[in-house]
Amino acid sequence: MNDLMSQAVDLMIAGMGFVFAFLVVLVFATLLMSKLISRFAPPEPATPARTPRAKPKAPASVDPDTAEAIKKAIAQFRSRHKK
Amino acid sequence: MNDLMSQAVDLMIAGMGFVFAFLVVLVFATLLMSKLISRFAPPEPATPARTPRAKPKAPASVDPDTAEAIKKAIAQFRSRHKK
Amino acid sequence: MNDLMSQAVDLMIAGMGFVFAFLVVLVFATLLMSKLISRFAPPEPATPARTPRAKPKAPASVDPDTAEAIKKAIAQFRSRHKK
Amino acid sequence: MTLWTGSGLFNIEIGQVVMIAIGFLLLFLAIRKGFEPLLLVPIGFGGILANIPEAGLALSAAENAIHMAKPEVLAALASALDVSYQSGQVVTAEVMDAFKYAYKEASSAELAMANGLAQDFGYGNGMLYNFYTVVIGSTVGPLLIFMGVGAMTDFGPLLANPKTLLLGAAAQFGIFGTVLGAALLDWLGILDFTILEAAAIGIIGGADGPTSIYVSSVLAPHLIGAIAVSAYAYMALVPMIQPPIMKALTSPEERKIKMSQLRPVSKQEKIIFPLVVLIAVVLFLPDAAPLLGMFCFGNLMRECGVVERLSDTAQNALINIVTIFLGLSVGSKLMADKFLDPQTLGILGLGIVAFGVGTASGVLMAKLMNKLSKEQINPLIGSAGVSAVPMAARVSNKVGLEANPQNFLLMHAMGPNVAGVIGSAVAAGVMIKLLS
Amino acid sequence: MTLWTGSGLFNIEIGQVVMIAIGFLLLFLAIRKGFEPLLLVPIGFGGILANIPEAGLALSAAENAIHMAKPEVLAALASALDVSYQSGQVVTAEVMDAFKYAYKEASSAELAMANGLAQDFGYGNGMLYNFYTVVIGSTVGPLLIFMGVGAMTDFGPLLANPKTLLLGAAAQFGIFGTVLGAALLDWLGILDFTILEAAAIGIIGGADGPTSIYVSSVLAPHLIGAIAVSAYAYMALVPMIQPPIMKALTSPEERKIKMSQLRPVSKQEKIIFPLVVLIAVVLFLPDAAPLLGMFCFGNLMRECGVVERLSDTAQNALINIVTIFLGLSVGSKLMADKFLDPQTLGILGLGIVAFGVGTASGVLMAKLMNKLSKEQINPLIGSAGVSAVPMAARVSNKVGLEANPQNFLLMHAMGPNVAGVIGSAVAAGVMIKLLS
Amino acid sequence: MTLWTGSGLFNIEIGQVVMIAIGFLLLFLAIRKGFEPLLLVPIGFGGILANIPEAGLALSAAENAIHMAKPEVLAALASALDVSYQSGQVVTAEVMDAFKYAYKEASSAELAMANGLAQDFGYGNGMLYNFYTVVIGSTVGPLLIFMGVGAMTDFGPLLANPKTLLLGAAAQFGIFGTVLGAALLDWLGILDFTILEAAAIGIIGGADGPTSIYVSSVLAPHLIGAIAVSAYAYMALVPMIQPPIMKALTSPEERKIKMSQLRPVSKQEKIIFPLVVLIAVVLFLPDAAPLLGMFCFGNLMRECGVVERLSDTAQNALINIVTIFLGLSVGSKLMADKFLDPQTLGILGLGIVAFGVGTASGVLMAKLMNKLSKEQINPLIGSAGVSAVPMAARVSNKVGLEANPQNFLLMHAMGPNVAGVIGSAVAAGVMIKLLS
Ligand code: NA
Ligand code: NA
Ligand code: NA
Repeated sequence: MNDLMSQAVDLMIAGMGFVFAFLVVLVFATLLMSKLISRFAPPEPATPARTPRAKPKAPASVDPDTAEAIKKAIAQFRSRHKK
Repeated sequence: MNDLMSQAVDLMIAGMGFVFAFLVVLVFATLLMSKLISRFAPPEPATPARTPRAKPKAPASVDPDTAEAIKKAIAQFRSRHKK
Repeated sequence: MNDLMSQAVDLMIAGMGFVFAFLVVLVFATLLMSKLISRFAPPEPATPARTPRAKPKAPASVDPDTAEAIKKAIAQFRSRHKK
Repeated sequence: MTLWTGSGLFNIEIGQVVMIAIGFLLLFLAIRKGFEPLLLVPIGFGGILANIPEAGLALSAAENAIHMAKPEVLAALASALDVSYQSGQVVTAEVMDAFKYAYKEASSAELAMANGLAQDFGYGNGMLYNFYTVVIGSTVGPLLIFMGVGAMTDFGPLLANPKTLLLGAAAQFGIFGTVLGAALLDWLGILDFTILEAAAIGIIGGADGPTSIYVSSVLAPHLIGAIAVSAYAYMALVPMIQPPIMKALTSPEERKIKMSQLRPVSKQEKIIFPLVVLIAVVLFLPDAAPLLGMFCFGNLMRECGVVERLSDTAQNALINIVTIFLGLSVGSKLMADKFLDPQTLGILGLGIVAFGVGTASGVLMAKLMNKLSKEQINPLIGSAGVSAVPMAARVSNKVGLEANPQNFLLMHAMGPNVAGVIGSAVAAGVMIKLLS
Repeated sequence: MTLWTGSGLFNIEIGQVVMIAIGFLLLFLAIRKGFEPLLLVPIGFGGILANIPEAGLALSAAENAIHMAKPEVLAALASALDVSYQSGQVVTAEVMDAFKYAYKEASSAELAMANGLAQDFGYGNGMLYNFYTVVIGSTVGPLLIFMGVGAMTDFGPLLANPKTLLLGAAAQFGIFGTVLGAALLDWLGILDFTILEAAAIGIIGGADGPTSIYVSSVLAPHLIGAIAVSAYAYMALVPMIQPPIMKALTSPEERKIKMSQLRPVSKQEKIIFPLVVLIAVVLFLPDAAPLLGMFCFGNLMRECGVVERLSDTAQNALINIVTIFLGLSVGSKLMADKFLDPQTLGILGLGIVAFGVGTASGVLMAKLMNKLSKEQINPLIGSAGVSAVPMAARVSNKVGLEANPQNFLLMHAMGPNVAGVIGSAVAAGVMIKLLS
Repeated sequence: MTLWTGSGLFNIEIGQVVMIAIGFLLLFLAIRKGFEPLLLVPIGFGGILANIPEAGLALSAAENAIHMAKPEVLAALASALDVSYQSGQVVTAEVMDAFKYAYKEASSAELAMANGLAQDFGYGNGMLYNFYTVVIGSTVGPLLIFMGVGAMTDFGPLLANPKTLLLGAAAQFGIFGTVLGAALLDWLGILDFTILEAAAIGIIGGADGPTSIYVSSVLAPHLIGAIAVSAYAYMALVPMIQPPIMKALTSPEERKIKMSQLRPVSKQEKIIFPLVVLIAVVLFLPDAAPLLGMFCFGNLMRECGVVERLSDTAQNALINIVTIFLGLSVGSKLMADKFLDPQTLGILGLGIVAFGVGTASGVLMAKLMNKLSKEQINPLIGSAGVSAVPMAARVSNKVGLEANPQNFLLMHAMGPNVAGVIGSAVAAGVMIKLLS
């Protein structure tokens, strides 16, 4: 077995060992986190204040007036449709 | 009073003096500008030609055909609604 | 005729010659391409698989439910309109 | 073994632990308390990244090489940085300090050489170091944010009532008063500051993020982390800091003053106003040209009506991209050796003074103007002169409504609010002119 | 005192006043007259910023240091730039000129050293100087614009009638005719030009903004301001420049020629066409590879149908960001010492000649093609070969409608219109190959 | 004449013809076959551009100068690069090789000097060379992509069933197994690899594009073209590579295992999870900090709910811009002298082994977990641990549906799928730590 081969084997042992160690730790940390949250945190957190400058990117492409009219039209259509 | 203190006082005097001077100038410049515009400029300027490559970013998400149909539907709905 | 003048004449001859040569080649290459495509390629190619991460940028601003209701409303409107 | 000796747990220092905790605190304030999250989320996260032991994300290639302290690398760096160190010499704490000091004092030619050598040895600039160099070191980041803010600013209320510019001027007393405060702390022997540091701290009183970052990157880059955190945190706290001061300085009658509705402002006035500001900059204060120039450029793109696609990009994609990098870059300066210093406490303490003084000056200026003019203004809009757009204007409105439920001050307060942005940029220009 | 002696009013020079006025004129043309506002708003604003006295926004760190002329700084720069100046020597106008000349002629190693020294003394690169270096100095800006233009271009009309490529070829006579015109002015002793300058001026006749900026940044960077302004201004004036020429060269009968409807073009043809152009570039003109390569890449992204998100970004966020910086960078070259020169008048005069010659050549080529082929084309679409997309095609349509209200030439004119873009890029490649 | 002797047709080499054909092949696969088009369209196009003869788009200024081989330029470069060449000496093939070798081995100071000299002689960096330096050389490109991917990732399914992280760990055996495979090829004398090259090739098994590009840019930049092409091509082939392996390793009964519905995951868990990952990185693996740090930052922006505009930009404009440049930059490494090498065949062969081994390890790990725990999981979701988001999860779902039409595995497979992303980033950190 040449030098590269032994380096590769060393790398595999260290690497897979570390990857498993890291992700096993993460499994337990995640379980712990979920447990702590479900115990201490309120189930539905208060919505934090939105930053004022973050105006919504995608403006409603239909103006509110029209939108309401459409809604009414649909409601009317549906009520008729049911009959 | 040490050196830093006197530098800070100098900075304050020069700074606040300049800030006020600059903004006072700006007050008068703005008043003058508004006066000149209201006197010389037409109240409603001709809309300048739009640049051709500046195509609208947010394309209408409803195609014109549909849009027109919707408009008619709404108009029809409204005319009925008033009755 | 000075040196710059003769350089400019040379540049024009080489330049216009090359521009025409290049675009004439392009005319024939384009004609050949169109001929080959119309002969060998299927008239309507199978739509290639879309890349999964390329989620549509402009989300439908009207939700599908509403959209369908609108479509029906329009269809209904049209059917009435024809009468 | 390398994995263990190179791990964070093996190498972490107490300072880094504290700084990472501060990073999480900033994230908590931003996410749960809504403290200026657009900046504090990236700043907090960048602060955590900068303090990951051994990762060296906020260090240059040469700093990383010095930290690793391999004798042959140090020997090479010694010649570039003019440190007396021979190959094979034991690497003591003094030797390390000598290298760090030499790096800090190096000329740009020496830095280039040292970083080149470190790269030849396989070290690289940390990710955050690169971000900082490109975004803040070049000053381009804060300027682009300012351009975007300009493209988001409506000068209409200011144009309808230009007198309110004076309120924006008065509130800048917060800046210079704080410089005086820093000098006082220095005089009393409580803390040490240079005039450059004092000026950079003062700019917190401008209540304007990009201006604060720009000025401190020019005058005192080592304080940029503390100054930016202080500025954004207090901007978020404006609804708590301002009302008591406003109420203490005004009588209930003054708070009830109703202001006449603002006149409509024509499109032309809005187009020409940024050019008027630009001309004033050209004539009187070239050192404010980068900040106010970009601000006016953004506003002109907004108002001129023929480059919507550029204006839209300046207000969205571009400002967002720059904000991400700017926040991470500021966070990269939240390193223990620079942040865990009594100066930082001083900066946090002086910062709240700055906001208070600015608020008070604005209110008092409004009262003074009422003395001198027949047309009465509600002194509550004076506090909006500190900037903190649009939070301060909303505070004016809210306190006004408490005094008189029919009295809507929001639009009136927007005038001094944006005037405060111009005012701090002018103050920034003056300080850079006189001190750098 | 520093505030006054450092103010713009104290230091402003007449040249700067004139250039600032020109900046405002460009803004006026862009905003009120609709002259290519996407570029002329940033260019005009950048021109004003570049001429703010003492701000040095368009100067490098070393240029700013030389301008400030502190003896100890000059002494340090003297060694880097190989100027004979001793510390303490009086700073005369000749000394200043010696430094400026040495800076202009310096090698890249000397420049790096001089700028490093200037930074050690606290001077920095101006904001616009940085923009120019990154966006135009590296040539990346015009190339990205070209990529975006490619992503916006529909080659359908061209593919339906490939013969119209020849009209795009003929119109390039405007480029080379203008080179000849510049040589003529030089021969007559009216103005001095080098062949590089003449070629860079000629490219105005390409009627294509990014191509003009790219070519002049390679061949004659000092003329880039005048050339870009001239190119964009005349592109905006196409509806005034072209119709008289078109009418003079055609009979009413020719103008009434109706063209048969274009055949539908398949998706595959549109996908493969940019690759065909790319192969032609590979085989025949590597020097056009940056321009045409990016153009074809943009067009392939548009047509291939599987990378819409990239195509969308290339057409929107990316091109807008680059446009902002490109415009400001071009504006940074609107400095008095370079722009207020008889050459600029020559450039403005030759520019309109370029457009006129290109228009005439396109129309005459169309008439020649009608002589040689049975299938008649309306010679009015020849003028669209100058590029100026899509303005020139609209002009063809409008003049056609005047002759025959049923004759819609728009789609027919789009073919030569985009062919003109390819044609000018090829001409640019030839000039760069032969001259640089 | 210059036009002809400088044309592509006159200068093209057989290697360039082959590479251009490979570029077209990549475009064909991307556009017609839908192989990861977002990356392979720019990579393929960049590969074509990089191989345009005489254009030098992927070369630095000094490399372009060496290629042109003007004696006076070579004489100047000889002193900078320490090559023995006198002005006037005949330029033989050996001389050229000496220059190319010296350039490759030059220190960063020598490179800076050589490139500066070349620029003084009028040569410039190629466009693609600049893109590569800025986007990949600085490592910023892959990191920003990773940030965007983080902002697009929903950790919900993983949080509902954290055990699936182990499947993502097991699948990383594909990485290290491939390193072993490369070492085996070297041992058998079939191909030569260094350990750095072997590790860089192994990362293909991570089935994650930005991780592959990041690792190979750090460990073996000369292989980046082949590695990236291999990684993206096999990611596209996942629906063909995985199913046979999955079916061979599982019984029909195992494939029919129904998994219980995932529990709902609260907003807080989603916000805090990226911070938990970050803490683990801080404590255990600083070398994974750039990759996982940016990934967690992107995910925090997504989940925290207060910076939507930043999250949106990270997922759209920013990632698209970076993707365009990253693809072209990777393509710039598709040059004949580096790609047309037996190593490339080895990389392509090892790449498919890597995917196969990773798939098998994931499935076997799932079976092992079923042995050790009562709660049964369907082993088909193990294959999703290789990453290749979201393709591998869809494959799990599809194969599951074939066995039992009522068994929807998609959401269950998303857990190991995103775990695989974390797993490969950890593996990348380990390899960088141990080898660089
Ligand atoms: Na302010
Ligand atoms: Na053209
Ligand atoms: Na993976």
